Amino acid sequence: MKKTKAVLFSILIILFFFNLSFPQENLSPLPPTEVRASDTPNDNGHSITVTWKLSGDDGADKKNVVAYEILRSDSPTGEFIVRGMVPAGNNTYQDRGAKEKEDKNYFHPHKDFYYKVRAKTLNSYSESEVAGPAQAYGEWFHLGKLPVFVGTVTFTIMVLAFISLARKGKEFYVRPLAGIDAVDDAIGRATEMGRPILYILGLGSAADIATIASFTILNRIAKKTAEHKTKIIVPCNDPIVMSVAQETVKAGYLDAGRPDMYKEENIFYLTSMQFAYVAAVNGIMLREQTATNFYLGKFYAESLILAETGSVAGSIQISGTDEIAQIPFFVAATDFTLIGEELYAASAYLGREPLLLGALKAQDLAKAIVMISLALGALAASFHLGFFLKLFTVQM
Amino acid sequence: METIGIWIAALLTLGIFSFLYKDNPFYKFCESLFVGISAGYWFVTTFWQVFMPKLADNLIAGRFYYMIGAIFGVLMLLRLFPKIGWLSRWSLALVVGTTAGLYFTRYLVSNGMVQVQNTIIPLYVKGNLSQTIGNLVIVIGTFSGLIYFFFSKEHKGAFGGLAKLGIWFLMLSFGASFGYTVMSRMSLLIGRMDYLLGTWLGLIR
Amino acid sequence: MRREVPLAITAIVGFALIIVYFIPHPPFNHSRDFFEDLFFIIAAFAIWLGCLNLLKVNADKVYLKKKGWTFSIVVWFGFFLMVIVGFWEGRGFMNPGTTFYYLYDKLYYPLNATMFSILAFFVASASYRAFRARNKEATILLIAALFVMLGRVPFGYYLSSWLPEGWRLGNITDWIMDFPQTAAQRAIMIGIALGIVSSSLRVLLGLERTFASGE
Amino acid sequence: MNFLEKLLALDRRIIFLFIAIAVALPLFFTVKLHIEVTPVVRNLHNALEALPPGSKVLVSLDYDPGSMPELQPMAESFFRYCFMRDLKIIIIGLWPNGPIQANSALEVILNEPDIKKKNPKYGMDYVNLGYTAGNEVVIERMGSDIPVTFPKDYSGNKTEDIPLMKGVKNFNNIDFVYNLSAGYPGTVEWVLFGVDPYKIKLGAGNTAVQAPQIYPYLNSGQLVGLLGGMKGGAEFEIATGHPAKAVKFMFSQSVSHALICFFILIGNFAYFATRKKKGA
Repeated sequence: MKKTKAVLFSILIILFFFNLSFPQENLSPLPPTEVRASDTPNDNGHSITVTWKLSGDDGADKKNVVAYEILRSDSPTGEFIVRGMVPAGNNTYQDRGAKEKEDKNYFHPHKDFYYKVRAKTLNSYSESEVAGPAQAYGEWFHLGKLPVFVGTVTFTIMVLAFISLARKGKEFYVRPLAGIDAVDDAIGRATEMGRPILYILGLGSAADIATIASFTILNRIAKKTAEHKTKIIVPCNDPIVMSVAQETVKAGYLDAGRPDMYKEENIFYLTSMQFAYVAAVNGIMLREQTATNFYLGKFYAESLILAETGSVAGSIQISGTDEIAQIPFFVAATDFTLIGEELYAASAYLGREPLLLGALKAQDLAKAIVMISLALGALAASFHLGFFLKLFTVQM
Repeated sequence: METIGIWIAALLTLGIFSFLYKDNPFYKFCESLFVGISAGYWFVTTFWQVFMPKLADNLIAGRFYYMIGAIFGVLMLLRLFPKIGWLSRWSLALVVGTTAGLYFTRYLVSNGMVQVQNTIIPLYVKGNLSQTIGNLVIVIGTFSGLIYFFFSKEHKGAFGGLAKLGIWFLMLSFGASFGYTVMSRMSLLIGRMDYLLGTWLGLIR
Repeated sequence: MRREVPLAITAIVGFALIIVYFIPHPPFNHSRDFFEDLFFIIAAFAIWLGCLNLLKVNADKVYLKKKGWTFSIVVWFGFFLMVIVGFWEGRGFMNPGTTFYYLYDKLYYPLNATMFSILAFFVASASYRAFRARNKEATILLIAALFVMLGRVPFGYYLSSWLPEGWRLGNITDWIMDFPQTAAQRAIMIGIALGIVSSSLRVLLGLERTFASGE
Repeated sequence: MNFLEKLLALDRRIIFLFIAIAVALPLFFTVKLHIEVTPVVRNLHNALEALPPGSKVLVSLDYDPGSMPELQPMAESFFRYCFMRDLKIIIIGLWPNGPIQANSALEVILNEPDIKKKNPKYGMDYVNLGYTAGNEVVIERMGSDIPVTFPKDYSGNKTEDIPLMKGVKNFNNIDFVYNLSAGYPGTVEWVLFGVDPYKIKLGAGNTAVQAPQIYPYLNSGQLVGLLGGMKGGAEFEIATGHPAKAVKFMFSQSVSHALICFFILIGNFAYFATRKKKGA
């Protein structure tokens, strides 16, 4: 009797446990709540953002929600189709589509859509209430890019303000720059020795900012060589760069009042091939025994070959580039190097044209603002003040 | 076919290397071949990967405003005719404008604001000395580096000291860059040597 | 006309691109892609211009029997080999198994890779003959370079394994890379950003106009 | 001319010869070198270890054969690792040549005995979606819709029909992104247009020339880890317990670095010694 009781009891217990656990496997999880659907901000009008509160069963020890499915329909009672799925623990989804009308995944702007979110376990699911209607529409201004906009406008105003100050005759001070100060000496040296000057514009195209800066520098240097009656050789590796360089040098000679001394054959096109170009330039350096070499513009792997040949040949070398990987070779093997931003500034320095100096001043003011922000920002971050960081956070 | 190819590749490699000893006809041959082949390669690649998908396909799809690209492209080719070559300046102007316009925002954001944003870090990290020192170094380094690039004030006194510190930071970074570049070049040479000694001659496994 | 039109084109296109950056609304959201496409198309024509120039220069050499004219024939041969095969293959010209890919793999790639690997030799000779500790800055640069070059290969470990963990060459290199190097890179990046932004503006405003000169 | 002056005037061909020997000779020896795994590589490895089997990893190969010696071993070791760990690989390229590089790396890896045993299937375990033009815009477009950005795979199958791509809509369904980069577009673009807006987890391998410029993104946490140059590749091979090509080449790399350092020292020594003499 006792035995039967025990057996019955254990069966009961087993049943009880089954009761507890087994049907619960099949039970649907708690549905996600507070589902909201609204236009995705700052976009082109082809997406809606859906957010929800996680299901009560989303979490490690609970009835394991594994994922959420996001469903969409044209009407609250219509057929809902699955638009996407995110793993458990996520509570947002951007329902996006193509912007081309022909695309089958085209997303209609300005059309009412209804959403619901499905919490899924391995073998069951439950659905939220229907949210909506929501419409997608495109914005005319990207709010996330506001910091960039403020930066752009402020900087443009600063440049224009400094330029107008310069036009009114305000004198600007700029500190001496070793590489620039050396230019005059280098030209003087070439004149004394009666040897030519070599000017390399780099491998950039005529549209690269570094090449454009280099053109302006070439113009100033050409003017000085005209005054000193020194020969300047400009071998180019791009036909367009060459023709611009010819005009630039010609203008420099004109400025110096010596248009008669300009020789077009000294500014010539060699080849577009990187290493063939370098080999030819090396040949010129050794043959012509150039007293001074300028390497200003975009440079790549050839930088060190040029600098080595010039160094061994004993030329004075002044270099400058914004290619960070090449600056080290120039610093180690040439006499003066214009580092990154200094190259862009050099054109303003050499010409001392008030307009360019004005732009340089604006750049400095911007730099001062950046430095102050850095200092304040680091302090703010040290005291866990997050607002400062937000000023610089750009959303793409 | 594969074996012939490997032999050709190996001989061309040796041909280029022969320049290290002295300029010679073998090298000149390889170099000329390289010049021709790379020009041909780029001609074909730009045709199939730029001209067709970006120009022809768009025109076929009825987006006729892409004709602007064709027109300015042809203007570029006019450089071959000296009399009307100046028209190619218009294409150059378009390219310069596009570059300037795109670079303006791209650099302002990715090189400017993002870097500033990343440098706004706490100067003191509780209980983590090395991170604290590291953060200090980053903030001071960035700050003094910018001081070095400041053109409006002479590098004198405390300001000059900071600029000096800045240039030291810059040089340290250039040194690191130098080391890494050397590493890359050596890797390339190792790759070629492995090809010659392994793939071609089979001396190493 | 020859000078004003290019400057106007530059200014209009450049400023338009800056403005549309802030507008997500169609059709402006497409316009940046469009201008980028234009840029690539014109760049492609520029590359063709370069090729045509190359052919012309070499044809002249052959025609005038200039020194080394036989090599000019090699240039022509290489060019047309690639072009004919490339056009014959069609759009999938670069898929493995095509003749173009074979030429690429067996001619273009080895020549290109060898040209670059020659730099390893030049780095060596330059480090012997030209990289001098000519001033304090260059000295710091070279010392940092030595640290990185040794610290980044196993030799650095053997050279400094007698030092306590955390102070070895590798650790010092890690530290240099993580902190001072990162800081300096940021300063340079921010500097270049301001420089480019300001130069772009100068170009768009027509202050830096050398590129628009010429015949 | 004394000894030092002679030393300075050394024919560069002798220097070239030294370099050739320093690189070639070590290739003949198999030396077991101590390769320390640096924190930036270990972080990447740890992040990968944390992925459960079946996770989907997007691999973007953004380089061409020019950087093969440095980046190809990284591609191979990464594929090997993914197959061994049963991670699903989705390959794309922002450079036209990237998917081709991927195919040649896969060819090597799929023929390894360990991997052969696993027998990964195309479409189930890995897929190559090919190249799409558009640089960083491609990353932006993938953020909204991967199948629309890459409608077909490398061999022309519809992306939607590939089993592995079922349920892969955008970055929400990708667990990790690994990028091998030799320039623009590359790691910087993945950080700015992938990590920042879409919060993807990103690890990268870079050529050594580029690596220093990537460090600022590591420090800020936008990048999980970085393999820099061939040494980074070797470290990853060690970390994953499967030394291969990059490890093999490390001996050559070490000897050549040591030689360059020696040249810099001796060159400067001779230079300053002769200059002092002349000055005196």
